[in-house]
Amino acid sequence: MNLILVLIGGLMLTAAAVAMSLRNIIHSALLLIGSWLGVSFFYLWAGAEFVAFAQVLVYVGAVSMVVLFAVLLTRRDRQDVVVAPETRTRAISALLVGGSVAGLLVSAVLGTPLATGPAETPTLTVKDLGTLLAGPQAAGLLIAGVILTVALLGAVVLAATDSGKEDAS
Amino acid sequence: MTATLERLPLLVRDWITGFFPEPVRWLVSGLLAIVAILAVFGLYFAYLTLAERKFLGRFQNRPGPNRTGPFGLLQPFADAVKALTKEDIVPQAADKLLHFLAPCLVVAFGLISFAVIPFGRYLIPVDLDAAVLYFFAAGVSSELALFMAGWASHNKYSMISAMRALAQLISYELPLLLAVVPVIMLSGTLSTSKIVVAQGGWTFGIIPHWNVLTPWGFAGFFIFMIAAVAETNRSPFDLPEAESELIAGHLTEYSGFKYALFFMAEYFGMSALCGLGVTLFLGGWQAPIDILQVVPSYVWFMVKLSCVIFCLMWVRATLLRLRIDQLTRLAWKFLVPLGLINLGNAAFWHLSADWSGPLQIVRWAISAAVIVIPFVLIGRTLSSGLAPRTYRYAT
Amino acid sequence: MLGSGIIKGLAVTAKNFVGSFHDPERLPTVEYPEKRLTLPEAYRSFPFLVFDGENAIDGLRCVACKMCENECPPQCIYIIPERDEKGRPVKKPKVFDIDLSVCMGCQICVEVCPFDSIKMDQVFEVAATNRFEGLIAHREMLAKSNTYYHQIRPTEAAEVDTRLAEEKRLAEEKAKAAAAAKAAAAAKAAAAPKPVATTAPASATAPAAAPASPAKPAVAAPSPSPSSSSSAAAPMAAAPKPPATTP
Amino acid sequence: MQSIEQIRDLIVARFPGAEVTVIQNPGPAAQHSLLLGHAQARDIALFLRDEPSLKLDFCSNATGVDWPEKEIVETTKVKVAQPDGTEKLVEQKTKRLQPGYLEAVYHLYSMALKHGPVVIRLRTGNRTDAVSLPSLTPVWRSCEFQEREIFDLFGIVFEGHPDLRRILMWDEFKDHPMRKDYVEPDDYEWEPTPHDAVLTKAKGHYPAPGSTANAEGGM
Amino acid sequence: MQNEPTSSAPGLAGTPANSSFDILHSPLGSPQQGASVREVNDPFHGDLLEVSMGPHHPSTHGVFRMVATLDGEIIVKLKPVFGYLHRNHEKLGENTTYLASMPYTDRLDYLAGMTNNWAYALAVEKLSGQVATERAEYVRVIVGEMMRIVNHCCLVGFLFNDLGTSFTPLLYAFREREKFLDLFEELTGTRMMYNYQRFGGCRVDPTPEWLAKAKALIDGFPRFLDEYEQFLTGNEIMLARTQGVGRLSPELAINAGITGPVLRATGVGYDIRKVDGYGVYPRFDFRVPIGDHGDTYDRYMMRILEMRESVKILQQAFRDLPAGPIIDPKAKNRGLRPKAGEAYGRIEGPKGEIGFYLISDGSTNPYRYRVRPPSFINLTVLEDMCLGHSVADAVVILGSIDIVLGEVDR
Repeated sequence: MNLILVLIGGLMLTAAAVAMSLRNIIHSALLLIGSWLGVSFFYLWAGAEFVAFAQVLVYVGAVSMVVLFAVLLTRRDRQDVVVAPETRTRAISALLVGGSVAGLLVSAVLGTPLATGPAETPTLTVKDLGTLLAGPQAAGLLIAGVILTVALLGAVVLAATDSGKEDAS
Repeated sequence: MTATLERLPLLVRDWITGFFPEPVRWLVSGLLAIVAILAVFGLYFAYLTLAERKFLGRFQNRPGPNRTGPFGLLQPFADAVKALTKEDIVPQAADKLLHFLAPCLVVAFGLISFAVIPFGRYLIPVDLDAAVLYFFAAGVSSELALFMAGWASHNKYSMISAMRALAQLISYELPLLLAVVPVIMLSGTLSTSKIVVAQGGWTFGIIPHWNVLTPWGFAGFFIFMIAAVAETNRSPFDLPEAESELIAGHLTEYSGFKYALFFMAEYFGMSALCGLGVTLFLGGWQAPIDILQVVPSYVWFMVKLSCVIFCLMWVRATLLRLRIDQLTRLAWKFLVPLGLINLGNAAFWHLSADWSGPLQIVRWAISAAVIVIPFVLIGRTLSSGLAPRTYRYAT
Repeated sequence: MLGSGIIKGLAVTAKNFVGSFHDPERLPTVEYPEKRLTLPEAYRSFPFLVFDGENAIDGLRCVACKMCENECPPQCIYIIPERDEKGRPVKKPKVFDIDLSVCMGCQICVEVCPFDSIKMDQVFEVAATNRFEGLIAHREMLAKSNTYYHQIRPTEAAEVDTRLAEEKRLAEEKAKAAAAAKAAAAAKAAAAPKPVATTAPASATAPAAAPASPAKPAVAAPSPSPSSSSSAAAPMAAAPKPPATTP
Repeated sequence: MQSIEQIRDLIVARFPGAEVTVIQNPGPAAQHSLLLGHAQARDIALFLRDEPSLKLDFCSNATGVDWPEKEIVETTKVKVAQPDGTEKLVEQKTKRLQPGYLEAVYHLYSMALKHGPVVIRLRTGNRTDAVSLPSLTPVWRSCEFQEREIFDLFGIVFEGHPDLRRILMWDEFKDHPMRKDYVEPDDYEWEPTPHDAVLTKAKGHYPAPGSTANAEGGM
Repeated sequence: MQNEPTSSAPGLAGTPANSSFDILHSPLGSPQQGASVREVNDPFHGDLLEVSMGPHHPSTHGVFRMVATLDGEIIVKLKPVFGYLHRNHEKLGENTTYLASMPYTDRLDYLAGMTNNWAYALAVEKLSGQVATERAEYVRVIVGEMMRIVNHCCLVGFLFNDLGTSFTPLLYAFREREKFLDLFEELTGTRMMYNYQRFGGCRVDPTPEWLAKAKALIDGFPRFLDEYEQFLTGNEIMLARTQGVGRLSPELAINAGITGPVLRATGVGYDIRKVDGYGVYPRFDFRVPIGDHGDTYDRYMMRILEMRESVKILQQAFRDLPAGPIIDPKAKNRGLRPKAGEAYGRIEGPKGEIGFYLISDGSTNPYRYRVRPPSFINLTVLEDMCLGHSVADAVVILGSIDIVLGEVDR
């Protein structure tokens, strides 16, 4: 059974790695979307259909569009492609941050008891999920909603004021 | 007799899987389901193109294609041969990989969404618990493929139209979902087969319990169909490949069979969306009248699907095209508010389910009023300055 | 109410859809090769030369007067008159070419032809394999019999024939009158030696030269009175010729 | 609608020094015209447009006309003393070379008072170098395209025209096709239309491709 | 959405005074009149996109090119380019006789051949002093008004095609147009290239059967118009796409020499049939519809109302058609040598004022043969109407002006 797990894990990792190394941004964005699909396959393998389809709907549908639009609309100026001279100092700080994050993750993974085989997850129907979300988890749901709307409104205001400011000059 | 007819597809499947050893049997039945869908809907797509051209012709007082074969019946195969033999030109500047991948993905995602639509009482390829969510997950990713087509051809026109297509699809994703949520709320499940079962039963034997016959259901179906037309880039909303402005939109750089693939994907997407519409609102494979249950259920599904698609063709033959800003304004300022109000309306309908006797009429009246009044008000504000004018004559 | 205009529009297209199955008015298509529209009599496509009697070339009415060649707007007619052995032009075209790729079928040539020798045909399926040689219609291709003319335009052909017959009758009367006058003059010459005979033949030949001078009344005008019978005195060109309006 | 003479008097009254002459139109249509000098042409046009009694606010038609040099032969009867002393009337032909010029004719109508046409003409110095005229586009915008067409086909340069470019011919085209002395370029595509004049001209360019039956028959 | 644009009366500098409108704040879809071209390449707006629509473009009614400079979807500059169909019709006119030019006039505005013939015949009659017979004048009004109905049918069909319907309104309009063309074929011999008018009358006298058929067709025509109006005039999408689009102010229209339905849509009631009263028009009572806003919807309604007025004129003309010769027996057509002089004759064609300016020097060929083409001059204001609109609107505005390239390029 864990053959499929390895397969899905491998798919996701290779997609992410290749995405990082490509020069063509659109190709790397699409590979990133491929790795998100890998995550949804993982959920399917784990038997959580609802989360898998939600993952596809949210990430592959909406977030990928945002990423692609962002890639399209930013204008590539010439100067920031050239590698600036003080890269050495950047390299050190990059290593430092990378190392600490890796350490944190590894300790978290090792800390949790990992059940080897697929545990018999309770067959949750969508109705139970709904009652769970509306009942005990309602607070978390509402907070997430509020944060998202704030982010949305902030983006709109930022875009609008930007044009206003440009007008004044 | 009707029972055997009803179970006929199952009998055939069991007979075929009988030839194979036990462990491989589930694989064979899965493959058989895929082959069945491809065969039925492949042929349905072929004759849909012919039906569209003939009906469009009849709307325009002309006979439509009748030269290839009797009454033009071989026209789809002639089109297929033509598409196959046409040279497949890939522009030199294009992004070869994406240019090739885009049509395949568009058709693939179009086909995947057939997996959850219940064609008959026993005919459902995959009975998923979160079927409707699966359907929209497949639908959304076809937008991604459309963007890849527009971007890969590296051509100014197809880039503009790819952006337009995305704006249109995203802005109509919301009304589509808002129209579907009341159905899920009322039938309490995301699984399409259970939704169709929930619409079973007839009052006095002749009025079926379809969702469309309730005020919130009718409004939901109205919003769903407008959003479905926009989602499949058909007539009043066929902006991406509006020939009067941007030649053929994101399809400009495609030719030969790749162009036919896009064409096929559009029809598959339309059939799938209309199939979902029939399942959610028109009672899927339920027979309209009790005594008519003698006819097998999958026939009813096909009849209803064909009627809905005929209405799409009827709309295509009549209506003008909207401009991109009017299109998005219609989505955000008209369909989304109506969808939200309809959600509230469905909630009221659900809560007032146990009203009895005369209260039923009050329940109907309130529910209808809750949806009609905002429709008229928003309609009037949107089309404030627009009205046919009266003209004077020179002295 | 938003949408009422759209619903009315849908109603109209539905009416047309249903109508197209039973109401011929809603399905005017004529499927060309199998069923054909009956061409109205006045229909015109390209010109053709009319000949009387059996022999196509000798029976041609055309006298190679080149009037149509000069008047043709796109200059697509080309005539070379026949010459007998002594080099004098004979009243027959040796070469009569019309370049069908240039001709626009405007029937100006029919209008200006004083001898009703060129009329408009009703054949429109003119296809050729070679743009140059194939579309130049020579005399043999253009010549068609008067009976064919009667087939395609019965009323008009009948008028032309009555008018030609009437002119021929007038010409013979004049010839008889001229002959009688000559006989009387000859008798007088026998009595008086005055050389009157020399002028008579001149006048006698004149009417023969213009057997069907342009005395053509406006076609279908209620009173087709030949405005000027072939008065010998008026030279043909200057005759106040009403425009021959045979379409 | 005043007659052309009254309009001329109005103009002369308004612009004392203006050169305005009436050109008679001998034809039965009797649409006489006013010849304006270059100097006040635009002011007179503005006056015609804004004068309350005229209000010619609609310039319907702007046309270019080409008048090349013409040799006018006048036969005058003059008495010539014969050697034997008697007077004898003799027709004497005097050849006079009338200098050529290019002309722009404008037909003006009034949409407000619903009358017209008043025809005004502007003439250039000659046909070679002094070919410029004051443009009337600033007064009537309808002349914008028509003056560009006159420039394209006749070669009259309109000063003050907002965008004087060729409108019908392609920009690199050198000559002005509507002039009387225009010779069409010689890139003649061979087409054996039956007329001998056409054939000879075609033969000049290309040897007839192969022997066509028609060519012999035609000769 | 209906904010009144500042009327751009032409300043002395010749180009229309650009109103104070600034492109930045024009919410997409509420079109303004006249836009200022602002400087380019600022970070937020990106650079202007120059798109050349045509000459081979599905919706430019023939070989006509619009070089449009776009900022996103809004048009900032639009230069029409034509001349692709130029065959120097006027030089041809100078090298052929007066009668031989008549068939060429059919090719000017090939959707309205009869009115071109009539304008040319009128101009030559003015030049040579000939007068048409009574019956001919009535027949000219009959075929002229039938031609106007055919032309407006074509226009309305093409306009809806530009608006994006899949050919349905066009085919309904063409179904009616076919009936008129069949009648013209019975009368003159061809469907579009009539060569029918002569100096002093018409070439063929319509037979009583033809007149009966024409009368039946005209009586049935209003029913088609009612069905068409029910189909489209109230359609909300049509209202949204055309009302307020391509607005034209009356002052600019008069000054730019715009004539025909485009002018009357701006509110100026100038119809040459009423102003000049040529032919026998003063004997008919008909009205001239005028609009108030001068936008695409008004131009569309002008055509529909004009078709209804033409039906009224035709019914009166059929009623009082006198007997008598169809052509003046003394009229001179072949070898016509009018006295030296000039004449400008004009009529109210379906697209506007079509006129012929002829100068004759006594020979058989005219010395100068000039055509006053309404479509060519109506294009002057195409840029003024399109500024501030989107690409989709520019196509619709061009369609509502009703140009035919045979007449624009000559």
